[in-house]
Amino acid sequence: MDVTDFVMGISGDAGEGVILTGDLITQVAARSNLHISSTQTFPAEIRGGQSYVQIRLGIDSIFNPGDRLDVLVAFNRLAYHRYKPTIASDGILIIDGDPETIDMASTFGDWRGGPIYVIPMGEIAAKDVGVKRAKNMVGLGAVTALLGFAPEHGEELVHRFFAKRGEALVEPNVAGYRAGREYVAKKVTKRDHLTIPKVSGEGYLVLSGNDAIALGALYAGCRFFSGYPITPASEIMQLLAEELPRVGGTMYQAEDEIASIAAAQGASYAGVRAMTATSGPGLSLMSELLGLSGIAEIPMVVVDVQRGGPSTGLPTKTEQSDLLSAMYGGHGEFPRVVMAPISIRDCFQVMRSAFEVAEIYQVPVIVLSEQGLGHRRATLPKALLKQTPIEKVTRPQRSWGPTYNRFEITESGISPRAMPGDPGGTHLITGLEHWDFGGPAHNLENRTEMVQKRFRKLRNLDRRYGGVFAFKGEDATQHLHATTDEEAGRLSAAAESFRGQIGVIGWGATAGVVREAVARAEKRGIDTAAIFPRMIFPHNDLTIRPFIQGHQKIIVVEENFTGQYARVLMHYYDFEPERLNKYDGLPFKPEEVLRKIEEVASHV
Amino acid sequence: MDVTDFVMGISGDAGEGVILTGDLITQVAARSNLHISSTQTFPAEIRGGQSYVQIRLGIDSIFNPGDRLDVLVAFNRLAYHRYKPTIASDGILIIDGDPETIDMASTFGDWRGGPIYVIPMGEIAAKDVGVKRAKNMVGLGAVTALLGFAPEHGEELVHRFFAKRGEALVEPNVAGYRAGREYVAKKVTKRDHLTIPKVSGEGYLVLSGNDAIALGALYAGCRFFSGYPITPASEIMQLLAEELPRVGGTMYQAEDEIASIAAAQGASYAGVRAMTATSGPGLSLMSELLGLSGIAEIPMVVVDVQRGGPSTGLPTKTEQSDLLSAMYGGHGEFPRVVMAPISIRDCFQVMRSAFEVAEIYQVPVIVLSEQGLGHRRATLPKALLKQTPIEKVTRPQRSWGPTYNRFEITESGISPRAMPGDPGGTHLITGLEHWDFGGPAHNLENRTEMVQKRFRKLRNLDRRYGGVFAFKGEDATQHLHATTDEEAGRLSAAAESFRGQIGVIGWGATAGVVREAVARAEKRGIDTAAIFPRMIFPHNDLTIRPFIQGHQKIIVVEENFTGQYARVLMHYYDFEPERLNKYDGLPFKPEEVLRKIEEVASHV
Amino acid sequence: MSNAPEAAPTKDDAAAAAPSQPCGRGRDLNQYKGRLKPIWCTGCGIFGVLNALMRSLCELDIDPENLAVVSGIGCSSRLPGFVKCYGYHGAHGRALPTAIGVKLGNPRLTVIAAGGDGDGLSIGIGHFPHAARRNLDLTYILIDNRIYGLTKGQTSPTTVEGYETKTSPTGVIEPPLNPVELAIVYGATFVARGYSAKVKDLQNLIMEAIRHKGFSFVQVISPCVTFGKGSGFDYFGPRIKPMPEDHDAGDRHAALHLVSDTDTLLAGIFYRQDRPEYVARLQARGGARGRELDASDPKIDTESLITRFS
Amino acid sequence: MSNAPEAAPTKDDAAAAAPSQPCGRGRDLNQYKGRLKPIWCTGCGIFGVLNALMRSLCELDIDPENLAVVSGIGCSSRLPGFVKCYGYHGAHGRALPTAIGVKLGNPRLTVIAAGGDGDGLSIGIGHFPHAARRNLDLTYILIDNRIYGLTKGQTSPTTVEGYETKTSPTGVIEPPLNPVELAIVYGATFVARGYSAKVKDLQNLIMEAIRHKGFSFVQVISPCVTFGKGSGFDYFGPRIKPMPEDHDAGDRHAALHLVSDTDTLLAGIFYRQDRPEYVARLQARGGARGRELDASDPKIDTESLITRFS
Ligand SMILES: Cc1ncc(C[n+]2csc(CCOP(=O)(O)OP(=O)(O)O)c2C)c(N)n1
Ligand SMILES: Cc1ncc(C[n+]2csc(CCOP(=O)(O)OP(=O)(O)O)c2C)c(N)n1
Ligand code: SF4
Ligand code: SF4
Ligand SMILES: [Mg+2]
Ligand SMILES: [Mg+2]
Repeated sequence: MDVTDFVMGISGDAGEGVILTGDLITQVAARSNLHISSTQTFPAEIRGGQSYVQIRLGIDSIFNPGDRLDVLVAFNRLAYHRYKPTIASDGILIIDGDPETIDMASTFGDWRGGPIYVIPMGEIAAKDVGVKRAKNMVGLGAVTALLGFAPEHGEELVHRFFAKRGEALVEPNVAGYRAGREYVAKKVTKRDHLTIPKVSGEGYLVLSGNDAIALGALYAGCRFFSGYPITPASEIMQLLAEELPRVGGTMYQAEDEIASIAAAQGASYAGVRAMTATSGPGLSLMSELLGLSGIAEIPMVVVDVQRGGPSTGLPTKTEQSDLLSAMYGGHGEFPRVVMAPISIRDCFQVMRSAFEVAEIYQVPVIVLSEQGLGHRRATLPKALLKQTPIEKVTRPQRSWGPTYNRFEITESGISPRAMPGDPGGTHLITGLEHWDFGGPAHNLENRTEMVQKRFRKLRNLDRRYGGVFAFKGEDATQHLHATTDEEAGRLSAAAESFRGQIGVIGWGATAGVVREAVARAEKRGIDTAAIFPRMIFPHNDLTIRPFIQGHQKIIVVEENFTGQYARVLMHYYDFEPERLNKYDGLPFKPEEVLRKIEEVASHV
Repeated sequence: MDVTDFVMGISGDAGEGVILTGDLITQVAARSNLHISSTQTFPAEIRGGQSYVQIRLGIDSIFNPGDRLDVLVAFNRLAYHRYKPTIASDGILIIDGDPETIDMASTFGDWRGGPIYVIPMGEIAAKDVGVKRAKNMVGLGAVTALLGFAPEHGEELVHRFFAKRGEALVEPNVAGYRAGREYVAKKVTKRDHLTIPKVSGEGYLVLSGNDAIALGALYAGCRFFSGYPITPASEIMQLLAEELPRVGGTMYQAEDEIASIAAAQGASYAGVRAMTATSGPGLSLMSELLGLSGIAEIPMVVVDVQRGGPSTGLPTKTEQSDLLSAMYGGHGEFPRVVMAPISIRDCFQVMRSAFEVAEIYQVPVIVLSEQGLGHRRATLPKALLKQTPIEKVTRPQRSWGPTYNRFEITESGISPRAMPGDPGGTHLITGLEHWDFGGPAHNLENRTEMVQKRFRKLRNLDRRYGGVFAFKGEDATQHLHATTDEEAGRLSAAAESFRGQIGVIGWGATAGVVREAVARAEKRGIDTAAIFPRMIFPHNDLTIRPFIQGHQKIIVVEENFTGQYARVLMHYYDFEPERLNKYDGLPFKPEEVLRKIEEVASHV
Repeated sequence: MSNAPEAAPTKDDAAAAAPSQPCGRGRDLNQYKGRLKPIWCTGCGIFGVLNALMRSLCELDIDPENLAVVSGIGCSSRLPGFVKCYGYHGAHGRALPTAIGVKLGNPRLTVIAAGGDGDGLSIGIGHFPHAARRNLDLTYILIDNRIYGLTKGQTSPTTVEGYETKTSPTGVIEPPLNPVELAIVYGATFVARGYSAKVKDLQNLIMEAIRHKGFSFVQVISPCVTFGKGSGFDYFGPRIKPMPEDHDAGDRHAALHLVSDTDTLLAGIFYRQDRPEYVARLQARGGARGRELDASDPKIDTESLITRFS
Repeated sequence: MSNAPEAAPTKDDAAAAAPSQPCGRGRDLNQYKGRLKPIWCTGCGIFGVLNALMRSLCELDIDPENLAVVSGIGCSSRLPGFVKCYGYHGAHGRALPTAIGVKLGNPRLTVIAAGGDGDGLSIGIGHFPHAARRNLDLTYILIDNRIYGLTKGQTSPTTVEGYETKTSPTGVIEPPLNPVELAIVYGATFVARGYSAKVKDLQNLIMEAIRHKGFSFVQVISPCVTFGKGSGFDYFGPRIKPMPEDHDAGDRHAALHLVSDTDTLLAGIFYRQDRPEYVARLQARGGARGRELDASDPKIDTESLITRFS
């Protein structure tokens, strides 16, 4: 087994603390200098159902939670049955049960994996610890011990977690953790080779996509957030509720999504970098006011953590089905920018580009994340928070001359922006068409000029914001890590020169999976490359055209039914892409993409 | 001068009663068995500014209000100056003023038209009638007399109009009208040949596009309307407020557009054909609930009378800029249908198709009209209201078996629909993804099947709803009048066979202008044809593909900046259309389209 | 047959097999069970609401086939799925305008709107005054747990000051809204408060509300046992007090007086008023016949339309 | 230079040339004239509101550069264009949440929200309770003409029963909302009613409202002379009555009592209350510094973030 990169699944009933166990394992791993990528499946219903966490661990950066399981941790028999089909051939099972009394042959007769460890988690919790609910902590202890993690990280983390919930909870849970470890130490003889590698370092951060967006915004100088809770975006708001006041900012919970964007527009108008975050239903509700940002030129950043649509749809599942709505939703025509982060790191980074573009070009910017990214976790170097420059948040006062016109018609399309408090800058903004000085105007020539002026901003958009992430062969890994807009720009240039058999195009969160599929295809001798534009709208023709022309067959990978991005591309280019679509609420697995690449390659 | 088809402009200050004068002239003409097409320019501001009505009159059907003026009626000097550039070379001027004292040479030195009639309208009103505000009625009398209209229609109409406003107003206004006519009879010697032709018949209806939509809905069995006032759609609601209760229906003024669509969905669910009508901002607000109609399969008709966008934009002006928003607005993916009526008659007819499609396929249908159509008026035969069949509005109760599943997965995608009150039909509908019986479902396979089922409805849409209006040469006129879906279907088939030099494609209200431009181009020897799909989405490939392939050059005509329909077409076909776009708030004039056709033809 | 797998936990085949629970005029409570089993957390207050509602319907002999239950989104908005009826689980915040549409679309139906404090008083509050003042004959049950349950514990418009939630980590600084007070001021003609732990009392209130001819409003205090830490049954139990016997529900000022005391939570009928019902008024003018339009109903008067437009 | 043609009637070069109108502490009323000339119908009540507002601003010595006037859409919502200020003529119904954002974005500004009865009580009413209870220091002027003016005469939430409008051709059947009553119940801490024909009184109310530290609400009865047939100045004149001298504005119940009499329209201050202001409370917790954040302000504590996430 490749112990430098393996996948673990943890499964149990919604009440058994599976999610917490998974979270703690990821943190233990991160402190042990392992990279992780983890994902959760929420129970569909309010109560009941199964919870599941999948964690991939490795010594290199990891970009998706993988597919086949090398380790399955089952908190009960049903959980075992549900996930046993996904086990790798030599995969390990760790399961709750009584090793003394269990009939291994009949219980695990259908097991297709490797070694099995039956650990009496529930019993230890109930009898030794005296607290039944500590079963998951016993499991945590057992699993970390079996994999060879040092004990101290886990104990510290358990301690920290429960201390926040109430001191009384600390002792039994720590006791459970210890009991789990002790049991393994005393009673279990390891029968497999899976032991985590020892790596030195300062440990990693563990961030979800939603965490990364919130922190990215904070670093990008955002000091105002308004929003309304919605799955799967609420965590952005919740994190900022804690962090914004610490830096003088404001988290404002509005009464609905319309009020959210209105308040953010008000704050932006007043001179603060402002944003809102929501999911599909909220984006729909905001669409009228997006147009106000467009015509009144109020900078605005709207994050949409997409979920299964339409309407309430599949609120706890992932989908990429808001692209066309982000590009075209809202009546009338106005310039806007749509960006899609491709990884958790990029969730952090995209926010700076989003705020810069919004502020410089005075347009609304929509950032399309998705449930599969927002609720996924990954390790990132501590340097990300230590070394990323923090945007200056002061918007100093300026004085404006007597001929100040807020919407002056300029070559670039960008007009001088006075903010309340600025001497000499008083003016009117309005959602009506207006003269350059702001007054409503119905004059035909002015209308024509103003529409053109506003759209000129997009034509003049700095290319460095339009970076395309490019993956080819062995380079894929490093390309995924473009940390600045400049680097992304260089990747764009690289992508233009790609030539080959199969070209894969995708957007957003599928990048992690596609990258891996591309690398695997390469190993199987299929000449493959992939590109992911981070800025989807306006379209980056310069990079995408040569990429499409340079490949015999193009596959467009999307988590939706109608092939929204494929449609967009077909508008620009005369080609019939192969499409790989999925709309059942789960993200792609690398295998699925690989299979499509192989299938297409076999027909080329 | 061609007295079988001429154009009149009436211009004055907003307070001078220009609009009323225009309305009455159109009605006089309609009663005199002339066809008309008229359009108004509202003053941009609440108060003040100029009002303008343009009326084209003729003995054949007319599809647009024309361009050059054959008659200009100016209620004051400023009005004269504003519109004199649009006069035809032998055009007539009728203007308020004192013929005794006026210095014709210096006042009309810049006049490029034909005969001038100076009529002391204001003075007659003030002195002879004794009511200054009756000036417009004096004008009406003078103009109708000059053109040779019989006196009785005008008098009756003036009487009827003011009787509704208060008996006291009748006498002075009728007196004004009479005084105007008498003045002409006594003092004016006609110096031109423009006299309306005498035609016999039963007279015509005069309908605006908004009237036609409201009446069309009524005839199509709509018995519930909910809406929120918005320019330029409010007249639909206002007419239905009067007419619906007369037939047992309900006009419900909701507190906003979200409540409007929600109430309409509730009524539709309960078993009544229901609709709402709005303009762009309202459509944006409704976009979340459109998706609910999609996933919960609630029939719904939403009319969007488009105006200049985005945001509040140009609320009293026309634009075709909500197409992409209608097609793609609203998060997630769901089947929907977008239709665009091409004429005032079609406003009436499209409503039946819209309600049928919504009800049969259980989808939301968006009908895209626009200010230029909603506020335009045209004559239509009385048979329209007398002979159009009226849809049965009863939704009789049905019984359902014990295995009734509201969202049963079927070949056609259409599932059996029980309505409240039906025995055995109780069920749950939800905006969440659901099992066939309605219960929320997160199952992967079910999700996939349900998405496919819903979209199958579009694939199976009866072709007769997808009619394309086709104009070529001398046939253009009759083609515009397809009165049934079947006829429109036949036109589609005709269009498939069109071959030639220039093909024009447009959608919605520009049809009337394009038709005329095509006919004029034909006369100048340019082989031209045009098609207007009434159902824009789903796309009618069968007709449009051969049309595009059959022409050397395609021009896409749209009242917007980004070329929304051109984009849609470019997605389907590999071609670079010529584009003719206008986004200053005014509709195209036939001349503008003709010029483009000539220009393109000269390069072919 | 349904495509839902046999084992789907959502499908309740138990209803048929359940022991009979006679109620009302020869009905059985099981007749009011929907096809789904409730998915609320064990001990959640909403169970009490469901229970009281089903008993009310049964006692009032309301035919499930002429009953529409309309809701928004939230834990509480899941209600329609668990009642045998024409259930409409719509969009967040839109239960009231939808319910109005349903009622106007078929005035013979008994229409009940239900939803949470977030659904009804945050995103949906704009619809509440307009529904109430119109006075359509429908019943609105606001299931108030003072928190956003479904989205896992954010501040709601009824969360009390100082309370810590996921979105108010240092405590709420807004005073809460008072749903009963709002309903009265908005023009609701029947206004009551119940408590989900007192099912029998709640049932009586809901029955009165449904019987009332006009817009009836019932706020139900209904603890969220998962995210409403510190405001569970323990908290509410001692605070819920019966309505003073001498309260005159016809006295608007007295009602406003009583409800403005937010320390004790009085349960009972605060206010009721006789005011013409909306649909009846529309029908008196010829409209609002809804689905019941049939052959004997008014026809379009084409001649008068022609006159109007020529 | 502007692209607006010299002759554009919208651009007011007259302001500079206008005869001086001294007011306040050495200010001139002309300093408060915006770049646009009002476009309301001759005789429209809103002129009175504009007048009273400008005088209030002048008297209170409010610097136009630190003033934001935010509105929605409607005749009345055109107000910001006619006042020298940072004007925000936003979307229909959204003046309040926008104004809140502006205030939070720069708490040093004087922020005034203004709009019509349709804007504020129909499409926008969902924002009103939440703005009021939060108690930010801003002033909301509701210009109530009981009709939709801009869209030419449809029923509004304050149109009285029986009144005929374009959308209620046989007369309105809903009882109107009572904005003052709503404001009190919503938690506004200053609630008044004025009349646009009594400019001086109105000015005094608006000045008090602006001075008030918290959410202040002023309903202004302001006839629409074009579409408000039968409810013009003639109608209101005799109905507007001064507030009884002995009214204690600190007494919420008394205020609710007074306002529930809808036959006479009392003008004056109904209610005022001292309650901690929202922005101040946020600032006490470190937040809401807005645009005034500068070099001396809190920095991101990167170390604690790292600890938190590892
Ligand atoms: C437009 C929209 N915004 C947000 C959400 C997310 N959401 C679902 S339920 C809910 C609030 C739940 O609170 P409440 O209405 O009090 O119901 P409870 O779960 O407490 O019963 C929210 C914010 C949504 N579904 N739709
Ligand atoms: C979303 C949206 N819906 C509808 C409209 C149309 N509209 C503009 S102003 C207005 C109402 C005007 O009434 P009110 O707010 O009372 O202002 P008034 O003109 O009477 O001062 C309406 C419905 C709009 N601009 N936007
Ligand atoms: S989360 Fe709260 S409200 Fe929702 S079901 Fe659980 S206990 Fe009930
Ligand atoms: S329409 Fe009415 S409210 Fe609007 S400006 Fe004219 S008088 Fe004033
Ligand atoms: Mg709640
Ligand atoms: Mg108004």
